[in-house]
Amino acid sequence: MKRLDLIFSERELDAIIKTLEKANVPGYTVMKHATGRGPERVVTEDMEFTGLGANAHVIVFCEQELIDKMRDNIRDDLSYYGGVAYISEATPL
Amino acid sequence: MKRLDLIFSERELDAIIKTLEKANVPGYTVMKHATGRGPERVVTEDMEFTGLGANAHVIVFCEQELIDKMRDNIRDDLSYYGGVAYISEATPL
Amino acid sequence: MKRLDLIFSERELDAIIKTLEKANVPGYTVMKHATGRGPERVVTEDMEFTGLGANAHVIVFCEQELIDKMRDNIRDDLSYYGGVAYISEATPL
Amino acid sequence: MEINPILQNVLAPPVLFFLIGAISVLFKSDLEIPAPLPKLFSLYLLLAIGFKGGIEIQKSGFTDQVLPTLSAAILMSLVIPLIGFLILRFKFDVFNSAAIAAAYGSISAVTFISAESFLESQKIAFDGFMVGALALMESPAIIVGLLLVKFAAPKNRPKSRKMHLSAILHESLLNGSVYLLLSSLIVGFLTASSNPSGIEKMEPFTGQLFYGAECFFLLDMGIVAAQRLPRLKKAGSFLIGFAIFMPLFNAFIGVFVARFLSLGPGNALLFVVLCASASYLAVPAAMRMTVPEAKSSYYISTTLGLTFPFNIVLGIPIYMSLVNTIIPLSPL
Amino acid sequence: MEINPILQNVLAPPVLFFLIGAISVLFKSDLEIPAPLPKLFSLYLLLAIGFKGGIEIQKSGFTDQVLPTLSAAILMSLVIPLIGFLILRFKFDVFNSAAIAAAYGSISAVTFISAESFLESQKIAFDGFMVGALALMESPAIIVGLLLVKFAAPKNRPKSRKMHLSAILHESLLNGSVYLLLSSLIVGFLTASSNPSGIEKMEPFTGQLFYGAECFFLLDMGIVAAQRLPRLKKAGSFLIGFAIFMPLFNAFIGVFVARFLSLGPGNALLFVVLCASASYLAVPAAMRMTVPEAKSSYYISTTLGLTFPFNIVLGIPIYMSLVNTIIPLSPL
Amino acid sequence: MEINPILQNVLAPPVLFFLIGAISVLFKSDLEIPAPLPKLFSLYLLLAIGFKGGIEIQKSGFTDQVLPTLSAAILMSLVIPLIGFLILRFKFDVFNSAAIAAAYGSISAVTFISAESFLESQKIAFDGFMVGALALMESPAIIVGLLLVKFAAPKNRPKSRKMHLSAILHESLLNGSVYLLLSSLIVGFLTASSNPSGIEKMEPFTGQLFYGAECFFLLDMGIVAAQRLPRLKKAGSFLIGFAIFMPLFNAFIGVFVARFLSLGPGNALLFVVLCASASYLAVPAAMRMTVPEAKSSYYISTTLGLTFPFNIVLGIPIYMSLVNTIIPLSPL
Ligand SMILES: Nc1ncnc2c1ncn2[C@@H]1O[C@H](COP(=O)(O)O)[C@@H](O)[C@H]1O
Ligand SMILES: Nc1ncnc2c1ncn2[C@@H]1O[C@H](COP(=O)(O)O)[C@@H](O)[C@H]1O
Ligand SMILES: Nc1ncnc2c1ncn2[C@@H]1O[C@H](COP(=O)(O)O)[C@@H](O)[C@H]1O
Ligand code: NA
Ligand code: NA
Ligand code: NA
Repeated sequence: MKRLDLIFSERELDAIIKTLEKANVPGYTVMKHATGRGPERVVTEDMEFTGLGANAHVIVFCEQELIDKMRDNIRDDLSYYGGVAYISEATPL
Repeated sequence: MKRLDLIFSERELDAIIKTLEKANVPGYTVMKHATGRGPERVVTEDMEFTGLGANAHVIVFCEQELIDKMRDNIRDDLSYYGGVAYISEATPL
Repeated sequence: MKRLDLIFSERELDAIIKTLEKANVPGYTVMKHATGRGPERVVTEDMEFTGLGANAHVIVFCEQELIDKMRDNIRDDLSYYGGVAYISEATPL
Repeated sequence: MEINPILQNVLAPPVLFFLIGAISVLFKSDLEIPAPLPKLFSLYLLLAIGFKGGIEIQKSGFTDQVLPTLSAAILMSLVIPLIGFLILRFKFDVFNSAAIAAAYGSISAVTFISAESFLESQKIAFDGFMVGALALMESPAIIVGLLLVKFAAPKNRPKSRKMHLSAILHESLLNGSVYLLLSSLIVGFLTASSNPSGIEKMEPFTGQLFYGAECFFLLDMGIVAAQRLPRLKKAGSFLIGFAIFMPLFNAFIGVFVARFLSLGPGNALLFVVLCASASYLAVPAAMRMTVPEAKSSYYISTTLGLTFPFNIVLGIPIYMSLVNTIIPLSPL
Repeated sequence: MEINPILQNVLAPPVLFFLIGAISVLFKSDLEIPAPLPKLFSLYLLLAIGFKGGIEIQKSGFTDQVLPTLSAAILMSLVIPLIGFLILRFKFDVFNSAAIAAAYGSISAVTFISAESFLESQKIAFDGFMVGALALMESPAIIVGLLLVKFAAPKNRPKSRKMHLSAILHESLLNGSVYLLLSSLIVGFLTASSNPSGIEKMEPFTGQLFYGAECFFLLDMGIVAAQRLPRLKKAGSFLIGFAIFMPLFNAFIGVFVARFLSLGPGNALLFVVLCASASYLAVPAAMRMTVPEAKSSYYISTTLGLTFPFNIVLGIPIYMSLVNTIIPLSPL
Repeated sequence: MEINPILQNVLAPPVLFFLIGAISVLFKSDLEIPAPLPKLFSLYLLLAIGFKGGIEIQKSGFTDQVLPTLSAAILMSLVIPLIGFLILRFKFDVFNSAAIAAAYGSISAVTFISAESFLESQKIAFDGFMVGALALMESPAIIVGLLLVKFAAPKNRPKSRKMHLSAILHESLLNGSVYLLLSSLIVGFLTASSNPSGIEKMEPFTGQLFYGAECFFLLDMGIVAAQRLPRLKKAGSFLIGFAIFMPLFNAFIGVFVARFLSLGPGNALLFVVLCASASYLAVPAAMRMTVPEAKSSYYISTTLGLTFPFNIVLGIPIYMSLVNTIIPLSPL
């Protein structure tokens, strides 16, 4: 089993979730109000009220094959708007 | 050293924390206001005000043996109300 | 590629970020409003308004060598004010 | 200028803001009221409704009408879930039927205050003690719902636990929103009895601000309701029909009870609205904890996605004309 | 006691709270207004500005001045981004130039209400329909900015997507803050037309509370602006100069247009302030979505870190004296 | 109807809401006021207290009483931590003793405004400049606490760092809540001096709303305090005793100082309450940063879990009768 961590602007959340749903992931978790810095820009909490939005951190536990299925779509979304995606190992309890 | 990720409805937080404390975990971290979708239901932020509550994401860094000790209790809690639990490797800095 | 998880009082966030920036990490993500218990103290959400602050959970995806570079500084910060730091494996999507 | 009462209701600020919220979802605007701001307004409204209600009850005292009306209110909140349960069992299992039925037996405080605003704009009098009916109708429906689960559920209820009477009472009486409403009512009552200057000092907060805060909250409710609506479609046409039919049916019973109680038109409307409205705060929170077998999207989408908007926009003026038609009829 | 108008402006509570916020950052105080509290105040202000504006427009009706003024306002929000774009192109690529220019063509509602407060404290009359100009100037600048990107960007725009006209209209009209302002304006208008008692009941929320909420929000804006300032330094002196020069330049054009329209001094100041102010709500949110190639720190730091404080503290009194100098001159 | 002053105090809305909050925890209700809503109210209260205090100070001017009272206030906030430290050292190390002692030397703004509400309900006059005493008593106690650590701590303080005088001053004066109170006071003062119309426009926000917002905040404080209480039990009986004895002791000294200053009963009560109250905002935040060796649960649980409720519910009427007994005695 794999764990996929996605971090990107919450403004793109709908697009990413659509990608996840299309791949039929068994589930996902979203944590909003994340901030941070990437190679491209700084995202701070104090700008949330402007509508610029903070980041969302999405966690998906799923099989490797699902990740392979989504890879291109997710990369596409993240390359347009920025954000990172990392995979690690995870074992169900 | 292991990392245990638990994601479940924040309404069950007290029960889970009791389980963790009973196993004498060295510590834990709770992030509330997580939302998401599982096989059973969708949890959205806009329903938080109703008292339905969002999800909580709990992280525990501990030894494998502690996890073995808690396994049954946690599975019990999660099977009743829903939620997921995954283990991965972690090394202290 | 590694994933570094840091959890500590948000009051020390500036110090930790300075350490990260000095090591030239490619980026980092901050999730505030985390609560929890460690060997030293309990951090609860209901005390946030007092200015005591909750915890921050910082995630950094970076190379091992950067982590080696930051290790001493981070340990120093965390030993003074409390907090934990764990490393795990991560692969870019 | 005489205008249609439905139109007149729709043109009041609270309803307009509700519609604005709903339309923003329709047009995919990114207007958003982030958590926990809606919670702030919902806590505020419960506190203010309770506080003002407590004052009114203390002021008006226990008139002849109070006791019969409150008893009838409790009775309705016990009977409605039973009827609802029987209807829902045609299509749903015990768990879902009980949870949805409990929601319709209980009440919606915001529907109630919308009806009060409607009465004020129509200059129709009503009594403060009706808030007592509001407060008393929240818990019994929860208790009935949980008892239905306890006794009607298959004996081998797989996930059964915590279904003791004490847990049932705890969920029904100490639920955050029930507790805040009831205890604010007591605070209002005590303040009015022993510390009348406290009333004046609270007035700008609980009184003057109320209408605007109601509008702001309804803006959010419009967003939330419109987001629920598509999920209701998935739930099927039976549930959609139920979400419209049940409030009308309850209103119909309610108006005859109101007539039997000889309530004036204002009190009668409020009584009918309490019967017709469904809970999306106290009941869902209680059911989520105690009946996890029930799908929360069922009881949330019906009450919040359809019944609530229906009552706010169309229901209240319809019930008013029902009251105006039935109540003045020659005695039963 | 006659005091200098700039000093008098600075000594008003909203500006003082703004300065307090800014100073707290300077002195590294840990004063913080955590999210989403600023959002609460920003939503409230937009709702209240719109609602009150709608009422005023309904009350004053469409006088002779209304149509020409609103048309001129729209015209200014179309022209300013073009001028800004030409200036910015000396230093920046198409994406950044268009995004920054759009921000300066659009408006800042808080600058507008600061100008209203200034006029009230100076006892200078102004008309409610100017809020209509405010509402109408938000979207056109966004449209111009996006059209500039669409037509001036290199044909092989690498990341190009979603740049259809429908997307442009969606971003410019259904942006959360534009939508809330416009729809609250409509609610105010409808309430004033058909339900005047609703106005009174809203007054404590949208009226009496407004000034205090403005102060609280400006406290936060002071913090946010002061945190932006150091980033502006990184952006270079061209952009710093632009952030001061552009509002002055726009004010200058604006005051002549106001004179041409024969606006009284109050309306003229508001018109000038609309021209001179730059958007940090609607435009950045729209640009972030549609022109990700532009650096958000550029259009945020300039508008929020420099232009906004400049307008609030110094700009408004300067524009007032500009109005007092230019408007009374013999006809053009 | 004459009722016991303690009962009369308890029956005021703010105290009732505090009790409601505490009882909700006792009964395990899930009533919750999620973060950052309590922060909104705490920021609001500090801003409003400061603003109104600044106006009052400007209005009343510097009468004969002002300077001696303010000096005595500062003196008390320097002396109390020293006494507290000596007592606490019987049981605790330097770090914990200094941190707890500093909290008791400093003040609680909400206890202060509860005392003001009590005086108003009793129709006893008091002066606006007492807010000045409130503002001036926050920082000195922090400074004393940090100096105690600096000089009394073991030379090889293992984690020692950042204990320069500049850091001490920074923590004590630029702490978010100290800064907001002080700077709002200055804004109020400046507004009253140069822009009196600004006062009227702020009044609905800082004045009329205040009492209700205080009630709402106290509802949350009730929840928080009741959640702290069990942790206090863990801290042991010495600390429990200290949390009740220390405010009474400080009140006792305070009332004699008040008599020496010839304060009227209203001002005397406020002075005593400042002495008796303990900080749970400024001091804990400062200690957490500078003395991490101290256990935050000690200084939070005592001040918030016991001393605060004690003062709010019982302390204020007790201190009032102390004032009424001691002050009218023949001169010292
Ligand atoms: N190396 C990294 N480690 C952790 N988070 C990152 C990293 N790089 C980027 N991020 C997150 O991804 C967001 C978007 O980055 P960007 O691609 O620069 O827009 C940032 O705001 C961070 O929250
Ligand atoms: N595969 C998954 N990956 C990540 N999060 C999940 C997954 N499945 C469930 N969750 C989370 O667990 C919560 C509870 O799921 P459920 O068991 O359906 O009630 C969901 O709301 C998600 O936040
Ligand atoms: N074993 C652990 N697992 C997860 N989080 C921990 C652990 N230990 C400490 N923490 C987090 O680190 C914070 C600081 O701990 P402390 O060092 O006790 O001040 C706690 O509040 C927890 O959020
Ligand atoms: Na009902
Ligand atoms: Na402009
Ligand atoms: Na004190």
